Amino acid sequence: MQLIAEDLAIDRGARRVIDGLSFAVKAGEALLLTGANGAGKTTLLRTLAGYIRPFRGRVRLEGGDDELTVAEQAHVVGHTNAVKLSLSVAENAAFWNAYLDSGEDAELRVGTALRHFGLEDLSEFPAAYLSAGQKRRLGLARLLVARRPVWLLDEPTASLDTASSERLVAAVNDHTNSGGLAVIATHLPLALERARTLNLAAQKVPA
Amino acid sequence: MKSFWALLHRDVTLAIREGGAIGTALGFFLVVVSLMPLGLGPDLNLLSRIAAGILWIALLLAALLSLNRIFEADHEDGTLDVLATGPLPLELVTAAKSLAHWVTTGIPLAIMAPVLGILLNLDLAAYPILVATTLVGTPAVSFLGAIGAALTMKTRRGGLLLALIVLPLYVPTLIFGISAVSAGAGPTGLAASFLILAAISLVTIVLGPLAAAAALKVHLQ
Amino acid sequence: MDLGPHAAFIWISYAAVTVTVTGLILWLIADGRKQAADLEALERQGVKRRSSSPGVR
Amino acid sequence: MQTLTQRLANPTRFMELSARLLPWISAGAVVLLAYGLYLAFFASPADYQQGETVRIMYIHVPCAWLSMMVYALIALSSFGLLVFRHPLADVSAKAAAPLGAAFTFLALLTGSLWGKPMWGTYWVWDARLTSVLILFFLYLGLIALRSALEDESAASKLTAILALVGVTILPIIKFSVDWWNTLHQPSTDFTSTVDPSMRLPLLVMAIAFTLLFFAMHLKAMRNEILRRRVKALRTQAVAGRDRLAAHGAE
Repeated sequence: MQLIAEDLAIDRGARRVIDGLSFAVKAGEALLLTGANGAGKTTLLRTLAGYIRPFRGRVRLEGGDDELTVAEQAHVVGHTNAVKLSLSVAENAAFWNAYLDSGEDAELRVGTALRHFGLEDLSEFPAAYLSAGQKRRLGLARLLVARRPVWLLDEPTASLDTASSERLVAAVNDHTNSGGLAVIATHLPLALERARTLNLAAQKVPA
Repeated sequence: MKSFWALLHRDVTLAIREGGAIGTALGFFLVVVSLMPLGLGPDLNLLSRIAAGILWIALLLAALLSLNRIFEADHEDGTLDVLATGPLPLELVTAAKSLAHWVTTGIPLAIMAPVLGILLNLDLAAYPILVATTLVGTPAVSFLGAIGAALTMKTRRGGLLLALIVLPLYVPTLIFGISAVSAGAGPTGLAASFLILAAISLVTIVLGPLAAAAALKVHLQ
Repeated sequence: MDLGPHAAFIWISYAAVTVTVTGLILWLIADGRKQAADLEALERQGVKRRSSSPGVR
Repeated sequence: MQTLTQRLANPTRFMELSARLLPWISAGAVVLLAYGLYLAFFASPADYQQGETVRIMYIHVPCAWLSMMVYALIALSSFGLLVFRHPLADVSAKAAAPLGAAFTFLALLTGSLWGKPMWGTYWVWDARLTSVLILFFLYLGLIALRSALEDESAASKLTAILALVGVTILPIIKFSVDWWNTLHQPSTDFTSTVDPSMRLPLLVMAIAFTLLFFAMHLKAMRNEILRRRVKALRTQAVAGRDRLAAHGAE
C-alpha cells in the first residue's frame, strides 16, 4: 500500500501555496513534513485528507480499498482535538469507536487506547476537567480506537510533554511496524523508526 | 447505520447534559407567549381565536434560537472534520444532527405548546390537534433550520442572518400548522392541511440534509 | 394631461421607478469607473496579472 | 449553445463581447422605453374599471415579471456554478441579486400604490402580494449571506446553494400562500382578461424593462470581473512585497 501525491498544485485564496509537489509514502513508512509557518503543511495535510480539492494533480491510495475515499481510510488529527467537554473521557473514545469503526470489540479497543495515552485513570471524568495536554492525548487516542491504515497528523505534539510525545512516537512506530503509514507535520524532531523528511520550504518553486 | 445511531445518541446526550439549549428554547417560548396578551389586551375571545397563530410563531422563534448550535459547536472543536472522514456520508451526518435537533428541541416545544395554550384560552377541542400538528410540523422546522445553520456556520452575526434566511422558508409550515388548528377549518380542511403538513415535513427531511451537506462541504475546504 | 383623481399615485409610482432605476444605473457607472481606475493604478505600479492575456481591460 | 457558453466561459472573451453588446442593448432599452411610455400615457385609453390608475400597471407588471425572471436567472447561474463550475456563473448570480431585489421592491411599491385607489388600502394580504414579499426576503437573504462571508469562493457556493433551496421551496411557498388566502378570505380575481388596448403597451414595457435589466446586468458583471481582477492584483502585490522582505532578511 502506498499514498501517492502526483504533481499537486494547491491554492489558498488567491495564493498558490504548493506547486508541482509529488511524493509517495509506502506502507510501514512515516513522512515528516517540515517547513516554516505558512509553508503549506496544514494545507497539504488537508488536501491529502480530501477536504481541499487541489487545483491540479491528485492524491490516491494505491493498494487501499477502492470503494472508499482516502479520507475514509485515514485518521486526521488537526489542531483541534474533537473532544466533547461534557462527555466523559471513556464516552468520547467510545463514540469515536462506534462512529469510525462500527464498534467492533469496543471495550478492548477503547481500553487499550486510553491506557496507551495514560488516560485510564481519568476515564470516568468529564473531558472538561482535563488539562490541555490531557485533552490532546484524548484527541490522539482516537488513532487507536479505530483501525485506519493512513494517519495524517498536524502538529500532533502540540501541548504534549516529553513523556506524552514518546507515547505518541511509540504509537506511530507500532502503526508503521504493523503495515500502516503516516504523514506528520511537525516542527520538532520526532524519534521515529522509519521516517523520511520532506521540507516544504525547499519544495517551493522559486519566484 | 451504527455510525448514524452513535451520532444521534451522542447529540441527544450532549443536548441533555448541556441542558442550556433546551431550557433556553422552552423559556423563550414561554416568555413570548406570555408577552402576547400584554400586547393584545386580555380579551379572552380574541386570544382564543388567534391562539394557534401565536403558539406557532412563538414556537418557530424559539426553535430559531437553538438552530445555530447544530453545526457550530462541532465545527469549533474540530469534530466536524473528523465526522466527515467517517463511514457515514455527509448527507447522513446532517440528517442525524437535524434529527437530534428535532428530538431535543422540536419535541419539547411541541409538548410545551398545549400547556401554553391554557394561557391563551385555546379551545379545548383544539388540544389534540395542536399536539399532533406541532409534532408533525416540527421536523420541517429542524431540517430546514439545519440548512440555514450549515450555510451560516462560519459567518459573523450568524444568528440574525440565520433568521433572515430560514424564516421565509418556514412560511408553508406556519400556514398549514395554523390552518389545521384553527377551528374554522372543519374536519375535511383539517385532514387536508394535516396531510400537507406531513408532506412538507417529508420533503424537507429529504431535501434538508442534501443542502446542508453541500454547504458543509464548502465550509470544510 | 389629466390623470384623474388618482394622479398622485401614478406620478409617485413612476417617480419611484425612475429614481430607483436611475440610482442603480449611476451606481453601476460609478462602480465601473472606480474599478477601472483601481486597475489602472495597479498596472501603473507595475503589478501584472500572472495569466495575463494582453489587451484585456 | 455549447460552443457559445464555452466561448463565453472565458472572462476575457466575455469582456470583449459585452463591451460590444452593451451599447446596443442599452440603446434598445431606451428606445423601447420611450415608445412604451408614449403608449402608456398617450396612446392608451383609461380602463373602464380601473380608470387612469391602469397606467401604473405598465411599470408594475414589468417589475413583477423581472422579480421572477431574475430569480430564475440566479437559480440557473447557481446551478451552472455548482454543477459545471462555470467561471462566469457566480459573477452573473452576484451581479443579478441586488438588481432583482430592487425590481422586486419596485413591484411591491407600485403594486401597493395601485392598491390604495383600487382597493382602498396600500397593502392587502393577497396571495400574490404575500408571495412576492417572501421572494423579496429570499433576495435579501442571498445578499446578506454573501456579504457575511469573507472567502469569496465559499461565499459564491453557499449563496448558490441557498438560491437553489429557494427555487425548490418557492412553489411550495406559493401554493401554501394561495391556499392560506382562499382559506381566510374570498379570493378576488383581479386578473381579468387584458384588454387589447392595454396589451401592446404592456408588452412593449415588459420587453423594454427586460432589455434594461440585461443592460444593467451586463454592466454589473463587467464591474464584478474588474473588481476581481483588482483584488487578484492586490493580493499578488502583497505577496510580492512579502517575497522581497524575505529576500532582504536572508
